[in-house]
Amino acid sequence: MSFDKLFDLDQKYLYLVLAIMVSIPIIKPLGLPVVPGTYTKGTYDFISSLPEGSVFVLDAAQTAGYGAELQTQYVAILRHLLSLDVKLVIVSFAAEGPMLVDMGFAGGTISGTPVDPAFYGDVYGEDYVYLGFIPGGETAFFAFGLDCWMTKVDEYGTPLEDLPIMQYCKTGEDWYGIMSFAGGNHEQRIAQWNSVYGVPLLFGVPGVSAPRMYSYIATGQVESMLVSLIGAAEYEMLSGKVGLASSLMDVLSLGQITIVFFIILGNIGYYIERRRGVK
Amino acid sequence: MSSYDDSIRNISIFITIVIGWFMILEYFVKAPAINSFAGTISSISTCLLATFTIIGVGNLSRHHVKNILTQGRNWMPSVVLIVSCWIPLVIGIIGTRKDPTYAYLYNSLYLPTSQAFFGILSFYILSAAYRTFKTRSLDSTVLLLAAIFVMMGNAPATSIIWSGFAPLGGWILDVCTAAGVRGISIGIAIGSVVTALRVLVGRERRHLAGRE
Amino acid sequence: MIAFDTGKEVMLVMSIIFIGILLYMMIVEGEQRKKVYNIRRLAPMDAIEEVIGRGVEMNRPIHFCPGTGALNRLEATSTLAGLTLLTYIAGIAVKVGCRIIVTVSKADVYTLALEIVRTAFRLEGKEEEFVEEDIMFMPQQKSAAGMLQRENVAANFLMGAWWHESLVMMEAGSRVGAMNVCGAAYTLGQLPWFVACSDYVLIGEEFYAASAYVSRDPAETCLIAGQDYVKFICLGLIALGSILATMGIPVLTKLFGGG
Amino acid sequence: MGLYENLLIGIFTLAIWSLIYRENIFYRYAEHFYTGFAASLIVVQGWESVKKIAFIPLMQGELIWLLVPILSIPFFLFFFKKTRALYMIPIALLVGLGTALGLRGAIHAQILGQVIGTMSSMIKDTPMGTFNAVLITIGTFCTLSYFTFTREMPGPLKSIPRVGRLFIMAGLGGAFANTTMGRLANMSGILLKIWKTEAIYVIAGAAIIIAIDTIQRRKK
Repeated sequence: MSFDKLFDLDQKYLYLVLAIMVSIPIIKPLGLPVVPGTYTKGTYDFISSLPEGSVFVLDAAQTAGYGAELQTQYVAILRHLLSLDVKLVIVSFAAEGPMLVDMGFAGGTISGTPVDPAFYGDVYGEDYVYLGFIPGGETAFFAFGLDCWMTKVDEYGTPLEDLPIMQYCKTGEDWYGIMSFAGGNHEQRIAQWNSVYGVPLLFGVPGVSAPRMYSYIATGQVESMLVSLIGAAEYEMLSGKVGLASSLMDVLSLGQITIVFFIILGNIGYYIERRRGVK
Repeated sequence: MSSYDDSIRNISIFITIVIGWFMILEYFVKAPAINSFAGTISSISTCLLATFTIIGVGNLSRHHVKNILTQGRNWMPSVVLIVSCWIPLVIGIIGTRKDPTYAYLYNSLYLPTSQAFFGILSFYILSAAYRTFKTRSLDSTVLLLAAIFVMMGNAPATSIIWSGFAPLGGWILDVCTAAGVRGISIGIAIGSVVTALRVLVGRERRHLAGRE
Repeated sequence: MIAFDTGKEVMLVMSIIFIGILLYMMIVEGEQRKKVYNIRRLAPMDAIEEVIGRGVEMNRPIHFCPGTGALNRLEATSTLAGLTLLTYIAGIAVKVGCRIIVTVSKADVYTLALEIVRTAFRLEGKEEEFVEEDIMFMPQQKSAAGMLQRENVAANFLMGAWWHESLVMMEAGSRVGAMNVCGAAYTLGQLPWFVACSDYVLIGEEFYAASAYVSRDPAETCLIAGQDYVKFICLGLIALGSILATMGIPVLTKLFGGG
Repeated sequence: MGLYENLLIGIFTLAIWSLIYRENIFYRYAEHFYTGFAASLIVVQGWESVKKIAFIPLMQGELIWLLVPILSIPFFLFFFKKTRALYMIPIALLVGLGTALGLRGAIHAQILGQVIGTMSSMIKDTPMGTFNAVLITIGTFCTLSYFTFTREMPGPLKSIPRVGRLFIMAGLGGAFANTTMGRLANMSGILLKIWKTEAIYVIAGAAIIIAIDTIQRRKK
């Protein structure tokens, strides 16, 4: 019976349907609604309530493997922070960081339109700085908290003495908050930054790492977080600076609905099969 | 031969014990000299990990060169492997990763391939979910329902159908997932303490290919 | 100048209690009194021999991977637990004459796996049958997916610390009809796949207990019993602490630096 | 990026994705290329961090870093049968460090951190909040008791581990959903590259190849 086949589809057809469903919004954005969740609101509230002139550290440890997931978050946060009057110190604890930070400023396929600090009236070295990649994982987190001048020069080779912003940022005690975009090593960051300096710690995490973060947020070790692309899209909506994430949200919506649809279809098939087996 | 191996194994286990307990005690102690020495050990280990790749890449190349020479199965792809390993390696060592040729190869060939492997996961998730997520027992039904509601909650578009998906999904994540994950994490942590302890008192030698 | 790092008192006391209990169980109960505790059934470990036997019958190899974690990081314990199980699995596979393929993505773990399998062959007196090429170094674990399909493996043992590669490996296994036997701790994001896609799975702590379950060595099983005592302490703290806090006396919570 | 780069991106992406159709020659070449390049990458990355961490300070006279070349000798000796066993010594250092960090981190962040997190007042401002807090505490308690190996819960408490298992499943369901979201987000990034650049032409080629293959296999 042809009806039965519907519940035991060849994998190829599943893949084809998924590919088509997720391609539709890329070719023609649908503009489906986005509703901000609690954690995104928490992050937005924290960042918008930063006092004037406070030092905020962005740990741009995203890797290209996570693709649009972390990069869109980084860009959304970067745009918002640049529009505020805060001292922004960017640093990377992942080797691919420098490449993706450059892509953030210059624009790219997984990063969206370019971010121009001058547009927000920000000057390099006074309002924001990029210190480059610091290797070493947990030991580096520890060392950076102890001495923010450990790199001696910024990513572009300028000595830190020549950058006025760095006078405000010498140790972890000077930070008002830190936000980390990372796919791993979250516990180590909590241990070295939140536990040692009591700095409010925010995270931008890929969907995979989110489950273990809920309990850290409940215990207050982590202030709040952005989860995956959806966090970035919600943040873009809240901060009113629409970028790539919002347009990719439709892909996520349709993709997840497709998967749920097939799970239900598979279960209907399973149910029918079982009833037939009983008879 | 085996007694020689054993004596080296004993020395290694001794080193493990010394380094391990030093690192544990270091955590409780506030002394710049000791803390920075611990940092040094950690840095040395990063370097050793890097130099260990000599064995890995050496053996990988040896196997594939052998395969090419004997014209075994898949020897043509083996040629690709050797070329794609050693040419970028030489460029990368002489220049750095900032070398334009290396950056070009990395950005236009390696990165897309790497991302494609990530992207393949979406397809696999779909087929795995379709095949295995069945309401076989109470356990799997709970798993299935939690997954469906959270997914519908994560897809903002579903708010058109029912605005309750997002809060319900959020509730499952905040309460059920938090509780379940917290229990699992504590369990995993206790398990890893035990495994670590066996190594740190020198009772575990199987990872060094030793007999009990 | 050496000083105790203040603020870590609770951690120190609890570490001493935990480590003390475990060491007592291992050394006194296990090694001196030779007491063997019964461990509750772990189906995956019972199935291993049968799974390998299936490989021999079908004349297809089995595949093992100790995860993608390195040795100098937090996840080292998972990797070590995986390698311990490799000792056991390789031992059986060599004994029954089943070809075993091991893929490893970290060079340090690769070296260990290579020597473990070599030793397994040597212990059975079959050192000349050992093929070094079967222990493969895969700088990116996910690229082993195609190899699993080409070699047509009969069983796929994935035991260690896993990240996103796990699903690729399991799907590759199920494509060729291999039995997936998995053990995973450390990364929670991957556990759903292990539960859904594998035929046998060791979740979380079960994975660490597995080697004691198969070896039935007194010291090891006593350690598992000690592990349970530590767990009872945690359970007691959770129950007592939350009840006290609810009654408005958060003594325990304050003592532990929470709340 | 120019035309050729975009075409290459398309070709490599689709070659890898063809694995979901079946294992084939395009995939095999792409995979071997990927393995090779990844091998070169870890060597280059490794060399850069060795240079940054050890080599430059050593040149400046910090003799402690001599340990790195000394401890690296066994890697070269690994290829000879007689000296092979020496690999254990540098491994021992790594294992000591890793297990110590694991033990430390497990007790501090995971056991104590999570236990403390659970030990809070269950009475919250709203009835719903109280209900949730009670549920989280019960859930954590039951889940943890599922992992007891040598003792069984006496009599009426037998159902506690069972409830714990249900919490584990609910937890995993949530984890599944979040992971899915992440993977789809990744995929959307790749699809953007393919659909919005010249790589789109590769899709047509791939479709033709798959169609031919399907017809040929039907004939067989």
